[in-house]
Amino acid sequence: MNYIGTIGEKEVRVSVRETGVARYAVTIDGQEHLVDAHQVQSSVWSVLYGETSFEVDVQGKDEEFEVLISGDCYKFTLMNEQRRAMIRAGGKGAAGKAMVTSPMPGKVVKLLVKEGQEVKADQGVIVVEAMKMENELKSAVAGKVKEIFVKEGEVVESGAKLLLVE
Amino acid sequence: MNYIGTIGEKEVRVSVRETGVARYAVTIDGQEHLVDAHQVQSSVWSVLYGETSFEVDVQGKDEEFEVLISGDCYKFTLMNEQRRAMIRAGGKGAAGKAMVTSPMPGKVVKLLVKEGQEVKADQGVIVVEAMKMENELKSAVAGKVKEIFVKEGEVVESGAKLLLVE
Amino acid sequence: MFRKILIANRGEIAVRVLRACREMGIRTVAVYSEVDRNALHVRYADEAYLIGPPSASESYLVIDKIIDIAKRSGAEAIHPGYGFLAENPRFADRCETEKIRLIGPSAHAMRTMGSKTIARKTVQAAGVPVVPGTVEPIATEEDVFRVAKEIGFPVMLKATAGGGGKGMRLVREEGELRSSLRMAKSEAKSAFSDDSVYIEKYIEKPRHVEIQLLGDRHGNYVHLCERECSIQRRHQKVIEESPSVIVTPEMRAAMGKVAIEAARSVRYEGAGTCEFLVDAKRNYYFLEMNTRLQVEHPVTEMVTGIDIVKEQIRVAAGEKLSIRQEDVRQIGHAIECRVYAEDPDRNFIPCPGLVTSLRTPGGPGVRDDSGVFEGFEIPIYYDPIISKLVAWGKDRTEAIARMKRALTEYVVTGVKTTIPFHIRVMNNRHFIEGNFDTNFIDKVFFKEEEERQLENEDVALITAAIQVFLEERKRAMAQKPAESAGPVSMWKYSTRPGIRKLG
Amino acid sequence: MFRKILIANRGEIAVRVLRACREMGIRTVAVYSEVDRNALHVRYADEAYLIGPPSASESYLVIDKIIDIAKRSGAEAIHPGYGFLAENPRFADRCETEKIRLIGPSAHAMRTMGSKTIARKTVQAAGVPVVPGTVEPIATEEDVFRVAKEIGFPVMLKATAGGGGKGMRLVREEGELRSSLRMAKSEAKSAFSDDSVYIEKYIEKPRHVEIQLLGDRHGNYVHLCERECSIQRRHQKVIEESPSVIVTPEMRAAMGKVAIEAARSVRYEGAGTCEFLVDAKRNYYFLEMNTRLQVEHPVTEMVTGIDIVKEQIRVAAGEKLSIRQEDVRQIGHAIECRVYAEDPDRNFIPCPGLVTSLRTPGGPGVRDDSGVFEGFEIPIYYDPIISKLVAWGKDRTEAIARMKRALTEYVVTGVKTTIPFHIRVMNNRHFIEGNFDTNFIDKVFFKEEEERQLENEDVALITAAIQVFLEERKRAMAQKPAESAGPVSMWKYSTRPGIRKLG
Repeated sequence: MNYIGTIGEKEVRVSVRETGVARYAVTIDGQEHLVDAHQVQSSVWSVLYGETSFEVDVQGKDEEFEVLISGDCYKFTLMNEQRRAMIRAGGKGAAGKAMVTSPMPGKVVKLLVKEGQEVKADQGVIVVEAMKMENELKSAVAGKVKEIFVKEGEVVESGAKLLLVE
Repeated sequence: MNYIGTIGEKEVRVSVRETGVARYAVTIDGQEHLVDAHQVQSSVWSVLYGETSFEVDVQGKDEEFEVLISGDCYKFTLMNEQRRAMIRAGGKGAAGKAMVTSPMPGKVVKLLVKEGQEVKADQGVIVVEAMKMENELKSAVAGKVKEIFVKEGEVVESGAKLLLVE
Repeated sequence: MFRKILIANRGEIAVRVLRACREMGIRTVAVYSEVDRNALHVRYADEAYLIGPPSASESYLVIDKIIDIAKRSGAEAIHPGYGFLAENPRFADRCETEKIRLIGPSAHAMRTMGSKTIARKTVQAAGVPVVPGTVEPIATEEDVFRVAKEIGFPVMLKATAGGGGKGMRLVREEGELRSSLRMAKSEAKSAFSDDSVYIEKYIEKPRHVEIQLLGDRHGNYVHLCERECSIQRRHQKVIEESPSVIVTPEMRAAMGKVAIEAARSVRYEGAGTCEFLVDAKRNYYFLEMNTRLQVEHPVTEMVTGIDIVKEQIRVAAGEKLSIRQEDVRQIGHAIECRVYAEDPDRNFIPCPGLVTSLRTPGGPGVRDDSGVFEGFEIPIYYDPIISKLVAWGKDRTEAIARMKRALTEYVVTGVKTTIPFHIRVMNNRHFIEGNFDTNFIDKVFFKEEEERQLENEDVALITAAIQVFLEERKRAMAQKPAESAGPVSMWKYSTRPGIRKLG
Repeated sequence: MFRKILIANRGEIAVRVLRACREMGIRTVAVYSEVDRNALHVRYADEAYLIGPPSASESYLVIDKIIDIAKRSGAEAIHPGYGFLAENPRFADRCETEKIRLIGPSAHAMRTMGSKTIARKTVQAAGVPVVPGTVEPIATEEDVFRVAKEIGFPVMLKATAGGGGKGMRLVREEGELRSSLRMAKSEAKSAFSDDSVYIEKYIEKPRHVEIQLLGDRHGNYVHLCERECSIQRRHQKVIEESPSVIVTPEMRAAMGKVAIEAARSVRYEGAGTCEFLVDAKRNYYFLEMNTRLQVEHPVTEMVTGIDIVKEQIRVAAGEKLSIRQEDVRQIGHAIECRVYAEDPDRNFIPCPGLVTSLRTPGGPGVRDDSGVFEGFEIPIYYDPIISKLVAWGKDRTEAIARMKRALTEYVVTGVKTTIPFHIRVMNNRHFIEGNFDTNFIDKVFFKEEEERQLENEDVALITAAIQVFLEERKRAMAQKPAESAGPVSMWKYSTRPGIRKLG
């Protein structure tokens, strides 16, 4: 299988081949790495790279990964090559920049703006409370509040759309 | 559902009725007990009996149960009433008394008897090693060794038939 | 001694108190909200009572309900833990009226020390240096602006009834004042049902050092030496240790004496803590007194061998303190890391959710005070604390090495946690050298982290790629037979080596 | 100091040594058999090398393989843990030849003390009282019968190379002698590749008290006080504590001195233990010296604050002991319970298998040294130890209460464990009073247990019935739609209230 990894600005080509029980040859930009990898607990892997031992916690949602090794967090995306080709062709993935979403489950305490109101980039637009801490969320872009999807007092999930600025 | 519980020599009639989410009315010999029971981890239950809180570990295989509460082990069988009626009618369950089985996974180190040999009750008949400890297993009954199912050096599972004395 | 105690709390601190009671042979009563039915405190208690919906204001904070359960269960005393009702003098009054012993100081002591402004006044009168600022809550927005300009920026806005970093805002310049005031008041209102705030001069590069105290009804007091809690984020402690690297024996004795005087002034009973700010010249300023068990009490227990919760219970039952000042020895060094369900890489945003797997560290010198288990869903309604990990060593170097070792053993999946953050702090040169103040995390640490090179990018990428590869194959295996359910497609799969084994 | 150490062991003790190395900043090399690929020691190490099939005689016991990995990995030293190669003088010789430092005493010390008969001779010559018996291995069956009758029954048969209760048999009368001899020899053969045995007089009602020692290359010795290990089953220790209730300060000093003399006689280096039997009149008899780290070393670490494994590593690297005798303080009381995958209700039969869920105890004064995790399959090939749970308290009463509390928190499902057994011991009146000897478990405890009334039969039955009820319904739900897949039967189910929710 072939994948495209995106780490910051950098893109790498990754392919995986199974070479035995729990053994894999993983090629990154042409360089082959042989590993012995066992999924030992939920998302935790024991990886022997040569004889060097790593515990690796792979947290991934869709194609976005956050991988923990010894307290260091590696963030990147990893996408099946065909899938990416399809998405590119379809033109998806452009929107969302101006969408304010809730980074955690919580309760909407206060809306700081109204629909139609002009906002600056980095201006606070909504306050969400989780675990007794209030978090003021900001608009990433300057523009006009196009739509507000929630009401004050509403309980929202992590990732819920809160409001759209255009 | 109705069950027959057997605790030592004693038999009790048990029935279970669901009365709400995670709430049950369990009747034992006519006396009704109302409990709030949640399976919290594998075989571990959190039970509120009235307001008294118990952690209960229910280990059961087939109809045989070993239940742990605060370090005390309660052993009993619990069988669906209909199923027991069927088994009784079929006349199963008589054999096995003279069968020597391995109480743990291990390796057969030594056979102390041959087929056809007379043995006394409580006579050691086979030595099974597990985790570097040798365990001499005894025949529960006096009689003749009818059949030996294993060879020395053989690795056996827990519950494996080792030999039959009749 | 009490035969039965109600624990009016949840999470790790409820478990902590339950453990002490169980070791003392005292029966325990837990209370729980609807989302906490399976929580550890319910399972570790002898009895457990439902007290309402998830929201704390409808359950753990409702005095009537707690008192009602205490009476129904026949509990003779209530341990409030920290947070919730722990420093609520109305609750203390009510317990007295109902003849139920509250394990904590008197309502009078709570009121005096609980209002930061009155506490400042009291202590200042006794000659203890305090940080410049107002001694009264400030009434109007105009006053806030006026006083802030008088003292000069930066200033701190603090909730009069505050604690735990809630209702607290640092304001560096006038332009930030209005919005910070609104946030501080709003937080204070929702956390303490009291939105009054006061202002203090903000001391640059301060270190936070506090003295743990115990007092009994018979007028005996001991201090259990200091803890340093300068490693904070959002003004909330995240790493604490004892001893403090900046405290000399003389300073320890002096601060201990002052702290005991402060306690004595309100006839303090039970466990309490006097917090001080220490500036670069080792001047210390009384900050406030916490009239409750502190989150970070375990570090003191590790170096002194004294079980603070058991002492609390004993003195609440009228017994004398079992220790004299000369018996208190600070042996070795202890560090505590608070493990929260938060994302340290996204400004510590809370990450409640299901704990899908858990491996707690063990071995020598390690203590874990946890309130979760594998399969527990960390609720959105309360503090996101998972556990407090404490490491003891014969000196600070060993304690840090041990903490790092324990943190790397700690596995919590399903929710993001502050474990990686703590590992990085333990590796930080300034932290190891003891060279930090309360701004360290926000001002120094994260900047240094940004510049640090990560070493194992390849391994991270390789492992994620293998996981994706296996997941895709699993999906393919699950779909293919259904989509084109003929024997041909099955056969096609089975001939590819290694495929069947792992499907 | 070493830069890299190979740990020639597995399970909890490998993890224990790995933790010490990690805290000292020393790189670690693990070795593992085919069944141990996912074991904790492989995951905690910096490097890991496969050394063969599951059977220890083809992996962990193969000197050539261990030496080969040490060379390939560049390890400068090997820690053998306990068991396996820990007291094998041929391994010590080989390490010396290969210029790899073995973390342990010299081959000479191992040989002298490792042969129980030579050790007895050596110590007896120095005037230390030993138990009556042979000082040579016994060659023929006739000799065994003759000597046994001379000393008089009961006698103990013991493997010359023995340890850990293996190759050991108590013989009460002549009729049992032949079969016991066969078993002892056979066990000794398979455990130590040496079937020679010797005979000792069996002392009635003895207590087992041992002295922990440390020695360095420079002739310095300290003892770290005593441990009592009288709670045994099948002559194997299961509960250990420090201090011992029968040891007075004078006795402690005297036994410590004798133990150091024994160590000095072989120029002992590293950590070792002199075991004594103590009779009802507090006479003590040298039993043997264990030339390795003991399973039960954590109880000593808890009361002294000394990390014994780190001291081992330091003295192996040529450093002087970091402690003098006058620095050693025994503070409070510690108890260790060995948690095995065994069924205590069926004569402690091993119960290997998959650990389906795990919750380790925490909180104050609790240490858990574990080698397993949730999802680990405990192999049939090795010792069935799951973990060592240690509780510290300010006195024995608190340590027992704390241990009981911790044990009731400990959840291990999927395999039977000795946790329930330990809880019952902690509740036993004789144990609490300190009134026991090495026969306590077999002779007293189980009899008393048989007579004890259990209190919660109803709750046990109720919970099992609910589990059966839910399982049956689940099965019914899974089968019914398939068997009679019409909409009618589906509809019939869906109208029964509450059914769908839980399917």
